[in-house]
Amino acid sequence: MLLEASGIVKQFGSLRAVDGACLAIDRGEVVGLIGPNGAGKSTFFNCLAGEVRPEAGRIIYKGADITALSPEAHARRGIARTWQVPAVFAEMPVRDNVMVGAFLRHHHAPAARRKAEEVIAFTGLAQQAGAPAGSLGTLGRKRLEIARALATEPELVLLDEALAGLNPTETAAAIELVRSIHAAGITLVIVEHVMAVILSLAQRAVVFHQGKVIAAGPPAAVIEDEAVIEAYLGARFRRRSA
Amino acid sequence: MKTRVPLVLLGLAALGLPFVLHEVYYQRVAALVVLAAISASAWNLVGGYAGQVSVGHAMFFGSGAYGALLAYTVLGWPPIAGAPFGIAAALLLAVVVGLPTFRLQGHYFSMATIAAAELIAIAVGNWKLVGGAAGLMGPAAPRSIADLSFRSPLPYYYIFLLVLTILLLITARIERSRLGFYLRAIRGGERAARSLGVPAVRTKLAALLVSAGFTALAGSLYAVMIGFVDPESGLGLLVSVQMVIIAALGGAGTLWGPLIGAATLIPLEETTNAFFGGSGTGATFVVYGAIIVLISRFLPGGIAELWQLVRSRRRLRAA
Amino acid sequence: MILVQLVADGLLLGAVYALLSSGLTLIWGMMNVVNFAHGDFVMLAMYIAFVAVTFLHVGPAVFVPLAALMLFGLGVGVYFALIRHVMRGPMLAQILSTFGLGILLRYMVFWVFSANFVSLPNRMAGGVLAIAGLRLQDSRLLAGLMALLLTVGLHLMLTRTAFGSRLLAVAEDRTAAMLVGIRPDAMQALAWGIGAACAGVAGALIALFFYISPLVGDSLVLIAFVTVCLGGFGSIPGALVAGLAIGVIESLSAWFIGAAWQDVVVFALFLLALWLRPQGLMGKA
Amino acid sequence: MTLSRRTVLVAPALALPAILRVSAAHAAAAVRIGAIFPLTGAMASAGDAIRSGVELLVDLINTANPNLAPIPLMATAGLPRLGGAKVEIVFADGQNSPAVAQSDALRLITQQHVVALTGAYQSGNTLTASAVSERYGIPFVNGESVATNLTTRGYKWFFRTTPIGPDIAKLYLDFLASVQKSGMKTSKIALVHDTSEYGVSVADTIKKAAAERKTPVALDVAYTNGTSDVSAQVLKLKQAAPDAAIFISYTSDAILFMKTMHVQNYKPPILIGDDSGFSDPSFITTVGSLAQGVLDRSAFVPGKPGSNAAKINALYKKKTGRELDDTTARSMTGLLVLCDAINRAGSTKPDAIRAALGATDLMPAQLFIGYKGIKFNAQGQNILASALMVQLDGTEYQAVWPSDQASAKLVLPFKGWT
Repeated sequence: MLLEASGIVKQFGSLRAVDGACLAIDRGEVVGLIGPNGAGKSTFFNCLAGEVRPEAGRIIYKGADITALSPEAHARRGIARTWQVPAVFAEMPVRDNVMVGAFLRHHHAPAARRKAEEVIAFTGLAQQAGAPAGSLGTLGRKRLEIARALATEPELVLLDEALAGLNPTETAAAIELVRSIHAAGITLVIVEHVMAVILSLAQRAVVFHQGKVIAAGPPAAVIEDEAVIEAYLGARFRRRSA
Repeated sequence: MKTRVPLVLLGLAALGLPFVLHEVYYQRVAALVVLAAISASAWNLVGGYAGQVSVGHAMFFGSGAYGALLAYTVLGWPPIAGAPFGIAAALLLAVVVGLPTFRLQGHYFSMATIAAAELIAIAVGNWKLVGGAAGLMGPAAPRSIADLSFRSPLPYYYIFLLVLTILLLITARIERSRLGFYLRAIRGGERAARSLGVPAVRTKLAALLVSAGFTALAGSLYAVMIGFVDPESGLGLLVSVQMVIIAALGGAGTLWGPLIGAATLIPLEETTNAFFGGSGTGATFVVYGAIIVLISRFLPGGIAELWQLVRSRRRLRAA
Repeated sequence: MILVQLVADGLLLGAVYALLSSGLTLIWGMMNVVNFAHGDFVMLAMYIAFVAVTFLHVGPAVFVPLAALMLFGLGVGVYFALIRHVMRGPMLAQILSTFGLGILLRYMVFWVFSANFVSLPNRMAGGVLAIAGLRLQDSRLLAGLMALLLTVGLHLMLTRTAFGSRLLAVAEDRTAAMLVGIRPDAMQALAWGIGAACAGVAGALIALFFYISPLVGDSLVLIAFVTVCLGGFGSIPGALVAGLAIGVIESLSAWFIGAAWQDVVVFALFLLALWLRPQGLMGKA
Repeated sequence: MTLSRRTVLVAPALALPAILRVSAAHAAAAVRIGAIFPLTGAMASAGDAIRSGVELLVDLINTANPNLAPIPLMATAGLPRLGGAKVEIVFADGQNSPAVAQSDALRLITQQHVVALTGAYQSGNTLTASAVSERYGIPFVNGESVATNLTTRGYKWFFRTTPIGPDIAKLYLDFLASVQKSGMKTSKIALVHDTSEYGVSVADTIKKAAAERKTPVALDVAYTNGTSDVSAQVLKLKQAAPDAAIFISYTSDAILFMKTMHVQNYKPPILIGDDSGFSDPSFITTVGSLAQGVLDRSAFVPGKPGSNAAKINALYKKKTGRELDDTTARSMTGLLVLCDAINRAGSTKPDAIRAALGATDLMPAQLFIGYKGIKFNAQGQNILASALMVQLDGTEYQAVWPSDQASAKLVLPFKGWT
């Protein structure tokens, strides 16, 4: 067991965004978090990343309680994330963006630079390495986010809609990238709207509804689940597959 | 290393400048340029690289200035011997003020730093033990060379130049190190930076400590040269604003920006004051204000942007 | 009794702060731009009032709208000539430009009117309303009333009108607003115009009971910045509440602790408040 | 590339001397004196008034004005002992900054080659500017800064003509004692002052002197200069109901106090303003109608028609449209003493001017200000400096105490507004 979250509760004002959600992730898994807008999957995701501190529940990572730790402590322990709206450092060159991540494990600039170059090559950003991150397009920014996260040499990467807003060709390329990350032995949690992505990438899908996990299992099985279809997937999935 | 040549030339020009400017008044202006460049460069670490726009750096400057002159008035020491006290006080202030305010974002941080600095300025103005509103005076006449009281501005110029060089070397070092990358990452987006393992508060505090220390040293040097400090000239809002303006005008978050800003703004201030000051019309500040507006309008990234424009245009032509 | 008078004076002073802050917080909230020239906008309005009274012999019924109108024009002009361009730059460029603009305005007035203090004739300050031992100056009551009206008016404009929702849409997301057919430039220019017009109303009213000089903005505006920040940037009701609170705190601390320390009390409480609520009293998190 | 980087950095600094040299045009044979005053910033209103006064005085020195004959240098054109050389004033703006005032002093001495300096209004500015003149051995005559430590620095080249703190405290306490003798109670004194160097230092000397006379100050109200409201301060006065209130305030606050006292309908029986804010002509034009009968410490009163002071005041009024205020008159007196010394020295050599300054001995009749004369002690302080109490009647201050110098009768209690 790499990570185990149990009984997570997070309240925003009168809205209970996450209401006792549980999730366990094994080393080497690719887990997809799905659910309609407002189902609480993003808040849950942010709890896993340390960005949001839950009011109740525990998150155990590699045997240690990380529930109350800061985002930077999560990064140090090997949990990296990307952002739904890309949060690249626009004024810095692509290479320097990645170096910020690389500095986590390599304290000296030359080593960090070597690590960054390696990750940049792996993510296919070599062409743009010297350009300011602000000049990148959507795909470039998403790649850069992933590259930055990988540069921290994580064991677990949390991808927040890393593929949203891409066209079909770009999506295919991005799926390839995620596959190769998984192939490199990194555990992945993906929040995604696009079901095709979950179907082709995830080994297990976890469905959120009203702050709770209502179903979990192989994606193909989950989407057949009557409860899931009724609660949420029905209309949307039919429209997408049509 | 092709960048070494201009650096050496710049260094030589700085060392030789007084031989070109052989009139003492220009030498004084040169010394004031270097002094302003020190405090603006120090501010730049926090305000420029880390993007935390402090408008309260006068509290550190004032610590240094008061430290120096208190050492003289209370202990009878040469003022410069009080610099370590001033720096120590500034470091303490940096921790006390920095830790709670660093959790504020953007303009809230700026306003909080203004309030903290004003609070200190008023308190010092009402506090007789540190001179109160009347301020503190340096030695009326030099007792020994250690008082650093010179008729010529040249010794000050070279002392300031030495400090500035050290600060620029440290800044250049930081710029290329992990700390420098982390500072720029925080400017680029604090949440994203933290998710990459950047310890935001500790990083900002580290930058603030270096910044506060050098700002205090600039304050001590100011007090030694001017021989007087009062709450307004040492701790006033304009002292902070001057640092912000100089760094922003030259190019915040760049190594040379504050220096360019100081080399532009201080001679501009002195020239307009020399030309128009006596007229009593306020033309000094009409010109001064107009130039600041024009630069911000056409070069929002500071004068350093001009250099980048030239460079990119040249690259275009080469391509 | 003294206490009641102190609180009343504090509330009237607080209303002045709220009045000064209304335009500032609008611009701040709509565009995330700090207008460091705001105090000088107020100063300009005071001189407009002075010139109108001295040369045209008119009363507040004329010079308050006049100042609002002229400042509106100035605000729109400043937006197109300056702010539109610096907004694309970093936050520092905005500080630099409005700070420079403030100096420029201040010393242009200085050039024309000299540094001397002037004042509207004392009769313009109106009488004194004496009720139950309380003594309140008519012109200050008028300023307080206008502060309330402006606050309510601006708040309603932002929350209840189509124009307000367009303004907020631009503030939220410029590109998205453009996609639904809103012209951000026109909206933001109007925001600047309205913000400056608020400074115009504030200046013209304050001129009734305050002195006028080219540097008068300095003594008024720092607390206005604190007010806006304490209220939460962009929160118009917040500025009113914060202004009134600061006014009462100043008045009471001047009495109980000493006027020399009243600003220390205000700044200290302000820092404490920010520490507890980093987004201001009524700001959005 | 190397060229452009260097140019960007160094060009502004190199261009400076070329720009500045243009301004250093020399006028032949004139005696140049540097005058540093705050011509911009928060103190500019005072600096502006002084500037006009200095210009007037220099005009009078440079032309023959026999009708002002008792005043030195008036009857002749220019400085007679220097072959009628004209006096030329080079103004500099000290702003509100001791560092700027110091730069000004250096620039005036080394670039404009002034033979002496005067100024610089704020005590801090005077302190730093005179430190430069001391290092360069150039005489510096100050006519208006009151900080005591200016003349305790052991400086050889610094002279001051104005009365300072202890003189002022003595004046007030003597005045109040004499009023008490006439039957009005004056034992309960309130001090209202700002927390500037000026406000605090004058308040402290008064407090000390009052304590020594066993009539300690009953109420001490300190506030910050440039405040936006003084209601609480006025309420404090109103509640304490002192016999006499002494205000040590700059112009903006003085105006605000009068307006607020009017609103609160509070009039202390004796209201004394300590010069500065209350002497500013702006004070009279803005709130004069609310301050009828306010007493002011002043060394200058226009006095009876035909007196030196009345004539100078008339000339000033003709030039500026305003009454000559005390601070300006004190600054003018400092400059007059300096010009007189240069003339007596018969030379522009610093040592000669300094010797002549040291030997200064002017009689009251030679002045247009109410000093008992001008005579410097070893520290450079004028030991004959003094002031009187004046009272506002209409738009003019009249001398009311001491009675031998009075031009009008003291009217008490304070009338304020009608």
